[in-house]
Amino acid sequence: MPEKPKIGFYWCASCGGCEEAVVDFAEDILGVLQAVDIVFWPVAMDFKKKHVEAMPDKSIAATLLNGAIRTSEQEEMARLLRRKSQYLIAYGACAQLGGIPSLANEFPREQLLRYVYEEAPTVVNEAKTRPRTSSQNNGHTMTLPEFRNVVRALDQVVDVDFYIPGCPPTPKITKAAIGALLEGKLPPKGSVLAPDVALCEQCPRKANKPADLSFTRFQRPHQVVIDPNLCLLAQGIVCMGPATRAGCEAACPGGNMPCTGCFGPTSRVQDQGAKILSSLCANMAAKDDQEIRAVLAGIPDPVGTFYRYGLGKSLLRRKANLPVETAKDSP
Amino acid sequence: MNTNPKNGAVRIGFYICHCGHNIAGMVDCAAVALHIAKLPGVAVSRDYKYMCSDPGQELIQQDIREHQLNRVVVASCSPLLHEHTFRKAVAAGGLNPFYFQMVNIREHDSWVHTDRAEATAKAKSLSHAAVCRVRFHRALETTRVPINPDVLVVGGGIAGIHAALTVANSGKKVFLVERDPSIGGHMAQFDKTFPTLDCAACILTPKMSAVRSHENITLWTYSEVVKVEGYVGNYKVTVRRKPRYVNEELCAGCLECITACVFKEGKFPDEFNVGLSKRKPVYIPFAQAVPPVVVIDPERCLQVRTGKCKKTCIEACADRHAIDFSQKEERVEVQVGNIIVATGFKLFDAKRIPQYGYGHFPNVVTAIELERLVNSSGPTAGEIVLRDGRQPKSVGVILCVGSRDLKTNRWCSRTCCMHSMKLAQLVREHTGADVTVFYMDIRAPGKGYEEFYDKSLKEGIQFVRGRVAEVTDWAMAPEEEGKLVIRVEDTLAGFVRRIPLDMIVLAAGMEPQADSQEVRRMFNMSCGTEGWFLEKHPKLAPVSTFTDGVFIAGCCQGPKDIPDSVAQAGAAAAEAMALVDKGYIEQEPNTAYIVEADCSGCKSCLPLCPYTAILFDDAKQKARINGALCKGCGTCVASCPSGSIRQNLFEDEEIFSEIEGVLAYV
Amino acid sequence: MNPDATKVWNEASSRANAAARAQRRRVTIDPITRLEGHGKIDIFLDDQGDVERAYLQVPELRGFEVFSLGRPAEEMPQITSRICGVCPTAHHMAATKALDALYQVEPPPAARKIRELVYNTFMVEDHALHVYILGGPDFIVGPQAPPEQRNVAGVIQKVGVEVGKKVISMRRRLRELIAYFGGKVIHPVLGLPGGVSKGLKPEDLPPFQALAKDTLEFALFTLQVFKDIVLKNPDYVKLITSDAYTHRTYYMGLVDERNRVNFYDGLVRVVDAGGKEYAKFPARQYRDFVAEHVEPWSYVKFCFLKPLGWHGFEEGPQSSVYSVAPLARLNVADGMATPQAQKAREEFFNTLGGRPVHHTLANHWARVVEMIYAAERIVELLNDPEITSANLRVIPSAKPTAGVGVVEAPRGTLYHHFETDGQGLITKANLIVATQNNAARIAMSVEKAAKGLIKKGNVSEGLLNMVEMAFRAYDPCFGCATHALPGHLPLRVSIYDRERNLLRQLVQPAS
Amino acid sequence: MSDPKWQPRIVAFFCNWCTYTAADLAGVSRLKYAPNVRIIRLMCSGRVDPQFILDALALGADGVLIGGCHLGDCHYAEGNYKTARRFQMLQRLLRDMGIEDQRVRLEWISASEGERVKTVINDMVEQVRALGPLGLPQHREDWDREMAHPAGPARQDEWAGQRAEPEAAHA
Repeated sequence: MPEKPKIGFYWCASCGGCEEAVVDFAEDILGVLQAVDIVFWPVAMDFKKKHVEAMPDKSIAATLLNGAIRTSEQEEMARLLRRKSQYLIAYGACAQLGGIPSLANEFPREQLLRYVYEEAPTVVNEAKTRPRTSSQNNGHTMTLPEFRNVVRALDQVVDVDFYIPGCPPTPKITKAAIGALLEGKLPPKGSVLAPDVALCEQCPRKANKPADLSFTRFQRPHQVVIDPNLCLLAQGIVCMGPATRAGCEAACPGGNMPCTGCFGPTSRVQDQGAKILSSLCANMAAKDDQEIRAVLAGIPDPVGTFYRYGLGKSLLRRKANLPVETAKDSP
Repeated sequence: MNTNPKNGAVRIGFYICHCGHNIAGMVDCAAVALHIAKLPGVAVSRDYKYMCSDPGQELIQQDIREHQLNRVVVASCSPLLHEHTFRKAVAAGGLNPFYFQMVNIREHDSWVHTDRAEATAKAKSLSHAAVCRVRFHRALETTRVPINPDVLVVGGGIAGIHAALTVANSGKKVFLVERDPSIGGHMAQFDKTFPTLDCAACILTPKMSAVRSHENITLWTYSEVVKVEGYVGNYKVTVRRKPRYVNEELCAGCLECITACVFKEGKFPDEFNVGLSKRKPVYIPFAQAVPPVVVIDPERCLQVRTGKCKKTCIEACADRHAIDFSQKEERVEVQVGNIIVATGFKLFDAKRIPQYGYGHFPNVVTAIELERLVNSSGPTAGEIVLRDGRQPKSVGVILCVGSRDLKTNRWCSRTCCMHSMKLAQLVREHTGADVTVFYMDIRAPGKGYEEFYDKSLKEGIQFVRGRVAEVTDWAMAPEEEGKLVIRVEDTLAGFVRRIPLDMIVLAAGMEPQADSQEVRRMFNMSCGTEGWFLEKHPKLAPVSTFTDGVFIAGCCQGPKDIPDSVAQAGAAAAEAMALVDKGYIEQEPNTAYIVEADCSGCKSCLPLCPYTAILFDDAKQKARINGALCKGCGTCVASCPSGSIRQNLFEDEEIFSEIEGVLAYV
Repeated sequence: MNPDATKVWNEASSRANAAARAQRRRVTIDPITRLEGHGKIDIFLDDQGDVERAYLQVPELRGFEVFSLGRPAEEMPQITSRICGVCPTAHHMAATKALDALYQVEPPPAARKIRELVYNTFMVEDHALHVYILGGPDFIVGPQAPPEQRNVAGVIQKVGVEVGKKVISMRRRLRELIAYFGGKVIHPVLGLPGGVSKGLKPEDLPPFQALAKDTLEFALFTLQVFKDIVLKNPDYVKLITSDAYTHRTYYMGLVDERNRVNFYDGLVRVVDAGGKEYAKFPARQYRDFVAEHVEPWSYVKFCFLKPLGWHGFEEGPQSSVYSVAPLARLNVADGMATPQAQKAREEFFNTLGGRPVHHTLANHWARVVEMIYAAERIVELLNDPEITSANLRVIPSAKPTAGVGVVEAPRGTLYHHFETDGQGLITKANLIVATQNNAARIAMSVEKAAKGLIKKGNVSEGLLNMVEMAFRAYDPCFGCATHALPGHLPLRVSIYDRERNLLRQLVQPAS
Repeated sequence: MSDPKWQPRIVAFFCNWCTYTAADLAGVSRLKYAPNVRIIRLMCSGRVDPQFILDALALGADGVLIGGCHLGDCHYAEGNYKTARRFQMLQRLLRDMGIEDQRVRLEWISASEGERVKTVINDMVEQVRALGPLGLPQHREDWDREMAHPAGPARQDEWAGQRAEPEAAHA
């Protein structure tokens, strides 16, 4: 029998949820293990970078890489794995879109470090000590990796073949993707391996969505008792579903909460936030500026609401007027 | 490499037009052609003197054949002007006409900039964008929408009347809607018309009765259009018919009801005689009114207002039972294919210039008032008299009252000069009084007009050049006692004069109707801030509007005299008939459409369409667009949260590439 | 020879000697270049090759506290759960409780019970993960066993495939329960100020009750496995109680009104090394007791007891270091709230010489005791008639200002603290997570183990694993610790000699 | 970024019926205004997808001008109301992303207001000039410099990517 295709898993700036998602294959993990040969998976098994370097280029059939890119090592590993893999697959919202970590692109790195190590209410640090990329401690030189200014999606660093969306991706679409990989039934390069239609298609509440939706106000989830059957938008609750790719089978609406958009946009949309903004506003009832302002006040945080998982890959990517502290700034 | 997945290898022909010096004078056309020639996919790049000329168009067709072009970009004037021309040229060359993109480097560039380098750079970037865009163009077919042959004419003045008759005479059905109880408009109030001095009634009345008797014309007076829906070829119009409490069919116009009315004397200002005479609650607007039937003024009639009246009128009409107090306002709907708007003008209110004393000095009158005085059927049966009955010995006419005046209206009302000279001649003819005309410039550009001016001079009418400062009754010299005095700087003599007069006539100018804004919105027309309806093009489409199938005629478009109004009416009628006879209109294929597989059925788009063109297919649980109803605004396209609605001619990738193009070239 | 020349000569020769020594001492294994996200242990030897100093480093940071600014408070349970995909439920719940405090609302009883049900379910499945997959290998397979066996496969070999499958399916079913309420199991969405978004339909109750029964059986079975394999083996017991794995520090954990272990709610209790109550306070007062110390060589901040001040990585009377997680929770509590767990607890303390127990490795046993408690609690909750009530929300009306929420994450006490403007938009956020509380003691454990085990530069595979065991016992989550990635960190151990020549490196894979 | 040669670059989206026609009128009337604006014609301001605005800024526009019919005068009844609502939200979004209000402007200009086209454009060009370059593409390059191998341009489209050689640039 021909040798099993080699698969690699790797993580960058992520929470580990994507690994858990693979662990959540549960019994099915055994089936996968029969079909493929997992060459490395740092969370589950020891692996030495040297071994990867030793592999011939493109010798790994596919690497599923999760997490955003924020440090030098992450970038270095991304490039190495790109070189060694036939297919590099951005796995999960962080790798695909920057994810929640990329909300940090709205803030300067310095503010982040200053707060965490000097200003946080529980910090006791008169000396204003900060972690340093290199520090001396009773004669021992200690080093730490460099912390970058910008949080990046994987394809902002290296060429990416496919994307598996979600925070985290569901075992179901992951299995489907791996299946397609094994059968060689892959769509064109650059495709997102999930249905190319908005979530409403899979949402059980779709049937209970009025045809004449017209917003008179927007409500925040904690302000209303949410009807478990009625379309959330019809309840004035901002739901990203219409602007978000299907695939999760409306998990969050299933939990009686709105979709927050983790599957990202469809292939026809460049900027998920701009699109949901356009749709929500167009469907408002208000006509004069005051009214409009008042209704829109129901959405207090447009960036966090419309770009919860995708600021890193949005058209603007990062707050325009932020500085770039150079590497010599610590850490 | 010059390919786009949709269209295979792209071969673009680029043409930049000099438009004589209009463009070439400010844009280095050769340099632009050179720049564009370097872009991928560009097979031919030329600059040429006049692209819209036959040889220009021929050039495109040749290149299409010889260089196998499959895309064409022309940089010249505004697409609103010549896009059609070039699409036709492209089609004649054997290409689908929508493989064409136009760049506006005249109206938006050479004409508005002063720095040749800047203008050239802008032309390059705009052209660059078009070249980026055009590769995404797809072959499209125009759709044909049948045209309802019936025509609606709004306004029963001379323009409306003429338009209605012209269309009706060609065998099409016409609905003529007039707000007042009778058609005729301002012209009916005139005595004679310049420059020929033939009697207005004599030339107008036959046309009015022709309207009434015309088998193809449905006349609705005392009625107003309240709603217009649909689009060219298929308008649905709602008309509100006010109750006149008289059955038009039964009324014979015998006027006995008027005699019989409980009001023995006329008590209320007569609109037709601009308040110079009184009428009863039941009245006929004027002798030659069409329809020749009475109307009952609900504001005045005891029966209508209180329900307590002897109703002597009903007795008087016992044999015909034409009087009918049970009439209610009704709304009728008509389907028409084209609409001609001829809603006319209103006269400037002379009270707005207090220093002329109108409304304060009894013997300061407006031109239209004098018009009624001169008229033999008028309140004084043609006698020109002062309020105290004396005949005026001296009359002054002030021009440009509410015209050419920064404080009121800036525009020239065009008719006042001639109108005033006509009145001056009539006054002399009737009374032999001295007449002085106070003018800024005499404008007599029409056929026979200058001659009419000469005639006035010959007849001894005085002309004083200067804007009148004020009219006063404050006598400063014995000869001024008991007279009105005009204070004016005689700009020819070069000093200020005081001129005592018996009567002063104000040539009030023309203004848009008070409700022109609402009317404009109803018919979806544009208009300037002053309120005159806007023609599609000041020269080349003077009676068309930006809404297909809606045309304008007469003074609603701007001040003009009777000949011009009639000419415009004819033109509007011809435009409408042209469409009707064609039988269909070609719809710009810029409609939106939904790729079924892409749609999640989120329903967000459904409420957005003002034409209810977006339907929800319950079986498929997806939205669908009815191309016949879509007007191509693209609002739903921009709003679709999953990017699943697309728009012909304005596809996302077309616009994105255009954005990229204008920014690519620095 | 002039003195300067002599000086230069001596320095040069000493460097040369050192190099030579290093050469002789270097244990040759592949050096592993730094792998992103790995925790690092750097061990420095002195000239005798004994451990001079050992450092535990965490090399990542994300700064949730900052990029949460301006976000609506009600989004915090979902945003902060992204701190860690392994214990998202802990962060979700801590943030949700902070919102209750922020808006001054009490969830209805049913909502509170659903939260507790979801939370205890999460505790069982997460503890199971550690017992069988992360920490398990150390004892079940054995600390001295060759590394290629010290993994899941090894565990399954030892306990049998059936058990392996049982563990997998148990975790799956438990996580399905979380997903039922939370929409998703990884990053659930049920938490709202004053309640939960979704309730339990009566018709769905029976299967969950069955699950509860199985869960309790499973927990008791796990205790049995632990006893058979670990407690019946005197070497293991000796190892657990050995000095290398013992620290006398303070302990912190949540207790209920009767001072019994509680994961979801209660007061924070701190006991000293003698087991005497040092403090007991509600979450909102955490700032009076918890402080964070910064070291330049790690992104993780080290917690200590604020009133005592930072005295370095010290144990004993002058220490301000405290510990959290299973062992700490058992140490601070007077008992367990459920019978079987109480029984297990008695056995635990009796065997290990009474409360408090200072043996780090006892965490594994304590973890199993806690699994039993959580399982029993699940049974109680699912048999509570109120669990299917539809009254799940109290709509907040108070003007939000500030709120602190606390829960016991599997890895220890977890604080979420939010301040907002009148609109409920975050103006300040502070997060103290389990592993941070433990960070100082973990560092100390590692160093002590290293010092105790590595002598004269003699470094063996087994010894190093035993060093690793010192921190693995805490089930540390450096993802949490730095609000950084990823959930479970593999660990790299580097050993340097005096001149900082790398002697050897090992990598400890994570979950 | 104080490049003396810098000129504000503004992308305008004008509706076919009012503002584009007004711009034609400005031309026919030979009004003179700043050459910094590039007009893109759409049928209705309602077609202005917020993506277009963000894309223009991301690709180097220093400002974006949207022109539509006056409220109540939309050729398509209500398209411009949709634009007005989107615009308010978008400006808040842009503010949060560090982009000044004056850089993105919405103006109602009817077909007869050629004069207004001139004043609005001149006014906006001056405002943007005062603000200085937005320069998002340059920002992106600066940001990416911290990477070992900075990534290429955001979008490599050989069509638009084409730059004419410098000497031709300001011929």
